[in-house]
Amino acid sequence: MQNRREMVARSATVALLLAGAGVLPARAQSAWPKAAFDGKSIDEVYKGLGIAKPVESKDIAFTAPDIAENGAVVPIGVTTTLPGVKRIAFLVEKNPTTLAGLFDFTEAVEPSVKTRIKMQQTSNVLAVAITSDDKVYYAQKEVKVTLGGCGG
Amino acid sequence: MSDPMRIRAQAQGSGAVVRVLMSHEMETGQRKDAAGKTIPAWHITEMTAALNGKVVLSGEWGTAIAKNPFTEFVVKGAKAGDKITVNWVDNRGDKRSDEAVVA
Amino acid sequence: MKAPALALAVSFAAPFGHGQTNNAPSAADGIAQYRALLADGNPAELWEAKGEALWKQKRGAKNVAFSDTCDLGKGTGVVKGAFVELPRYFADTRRVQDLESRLLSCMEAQGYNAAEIAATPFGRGEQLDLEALVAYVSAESKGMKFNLPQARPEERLMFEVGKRIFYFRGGPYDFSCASCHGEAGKRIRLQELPDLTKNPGDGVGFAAWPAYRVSSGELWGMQRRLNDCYRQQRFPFPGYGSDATIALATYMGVQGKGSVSIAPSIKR
Amino acid sequence: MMTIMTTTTRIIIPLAWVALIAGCAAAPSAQEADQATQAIMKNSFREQGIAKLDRIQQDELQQACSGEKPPSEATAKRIEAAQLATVQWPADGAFLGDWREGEKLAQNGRGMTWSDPAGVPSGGNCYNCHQITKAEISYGTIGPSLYQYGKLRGVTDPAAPASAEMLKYTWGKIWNAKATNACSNMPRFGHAGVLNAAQIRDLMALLLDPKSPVNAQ
Repeated sequence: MQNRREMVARSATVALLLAGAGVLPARAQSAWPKAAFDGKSIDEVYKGLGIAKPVESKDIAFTAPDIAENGAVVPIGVTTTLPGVKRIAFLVEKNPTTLAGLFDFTEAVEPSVKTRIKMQQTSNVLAVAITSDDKVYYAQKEVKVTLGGCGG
Repeated sequence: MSDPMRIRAQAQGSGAVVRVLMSHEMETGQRKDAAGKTIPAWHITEMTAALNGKVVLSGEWGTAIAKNPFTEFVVKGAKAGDKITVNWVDNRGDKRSDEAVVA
Repeated sequence: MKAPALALAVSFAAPFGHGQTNNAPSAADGIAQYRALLADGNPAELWEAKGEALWKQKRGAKNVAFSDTCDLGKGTGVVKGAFVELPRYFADTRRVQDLESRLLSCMEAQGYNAAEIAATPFGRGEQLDLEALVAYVSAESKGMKFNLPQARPEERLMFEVGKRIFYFRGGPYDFSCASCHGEAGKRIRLQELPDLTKNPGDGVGFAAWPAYRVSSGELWGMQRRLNDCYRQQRFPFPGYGSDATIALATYMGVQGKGSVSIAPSIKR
Repeated sequence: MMTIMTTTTRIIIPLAWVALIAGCAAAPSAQEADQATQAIMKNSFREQGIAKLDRIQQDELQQACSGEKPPSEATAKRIEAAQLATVQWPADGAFLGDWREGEKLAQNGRGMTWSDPAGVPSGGNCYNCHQITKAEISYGTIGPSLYQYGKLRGVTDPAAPASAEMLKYTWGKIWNAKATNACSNMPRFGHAGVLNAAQIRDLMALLLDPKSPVNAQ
């Protein structure tokens, strides 16, 4: 694996190159990517994030329940053995806006995270991993959202 | 003023497992109040976690992160006594910073 | 965050969504899996922390702290073990009281208007502080077994009244508590219903409340739990801390003798 | 046994009872507990929204079915006969409506709580207690499964004379479940005014129309 210094240097170079080429939106390190969060489809989110269409990867272990008793809280988690993952995005295909959240990893943390999302209805949920050399991979799972209680 | 976070950091193997609970409404902006008026979106937009002052993980969140967010991650090389600091800021500009010591 | 039961490595080592077999899991398995994923990281802990601070804080017109003035049955200021012995009889109020009605009495002693707080809708004003306090007090008995006192005649009377109210049918749907909680192995939609006419076991039924409700993102005490049961029963509104709710709690708590409390838990 | 007393002259507050039995080692007598229950029920509830206090004034059936044990067989039979007499049969003899509307009603658990506004039609609450279609996996088990209800009972043509008895039985069950089972857990949907005749027709279609997913799948 690359050491941290190399990786930072490389990703900075790549980012500069891409920004110069107008491929990457001028996204400051901590700026909230509005275009991606406004996206109403998976493709719009990819466009908003400035990433290519990802390929499915068996090296992303994506944890989500088969059935959620309540769409208000759906526990999900991801961990990956892919090298150099700098960012993981969670997308819910059938939510009003598709992108739920992003996590950015440094070399000081494992490329794994657990969070909880809201789902309006039964949908595919995607974990998209972006590596420091801007390769994109994903894993997905369908989560059924049910009505758990009296319904009143 | 927002309520404090609950941060638990536990040394395990060669690192530390960090679990964070934040107190936040995470209002979607999709709901309507009793009078039929849309309740505006109100959500954490960014969070960061730092080990001994150095940011190790950050997140950018939308309205679909659940209310009272829970986050869990693993910090490599962290040991008992190290300091974990978590920050968040929301779309109204409210912010909060709390810390815990790795146990 | 007490008792950290860390299992991150284990749970990540066996992800549900990866390398799964094609055997479609049953709905019940799916729900069990969902709950297991939620169990770790219960936002109720946010309420516990707030409640602990409130317990120790000097408040009200009298400017006194519960830690110096409030007796939950185990002595002034004692929290540990109090929850699993409530409701019980209190000589100073000459009433059998559950946790929430007792906390109201303690707030009255601080100079608050208890009737006003009891009439405040859930999730507003001082009711928010009560939620935090019930989370804290119940958490201090986590893992302990329910053992409600029944030595006094007042306590036995409340048990008998609670049993009668449990079976009391009314409203346009003819429902009683027993309509849903009178038989084992039943469910509403996918929600299993504990049989509360018997001891439903550790961490089930009475031993699972207060709880963080993910559906509303709020902390519900037993008072709110019972209130919403009565709403769904299409009954009129049971008063906060009313004797009917305390009698029901006494009935359920005595039936659940010996079960381990997991409160505050996390619920759908 | 547990009617709410409408006169206040004999209300004895529980504290007074406690005083009477204090010091006595035995459990309270059934009579003491019954009287304390009446007083406590009366003092503990208030009206809210559309849920008025008359809802805890029990009718004879509710009273008879509020024990730990069911009423005697004779009482049950008497109640069932009285309840059967309340069933209003469809005036035009049309038992079946639209199963699609019936499915919506079966899914809908709203209505008649203190948080429901007045005048809004109630749902049928059916999935809370019954399996109905195969597609809906979130169903309750307090009542029996109704999947393939009509098919299993041989209703292939609801208009055929052979189907008449089953149609009538099912209508009666929905209108007033207590007509066939005095202390049934099921509400008396028609009798209590929870559902109207048109809604019950739609539920009937969901259960008995051969084209309904209940029978077709």
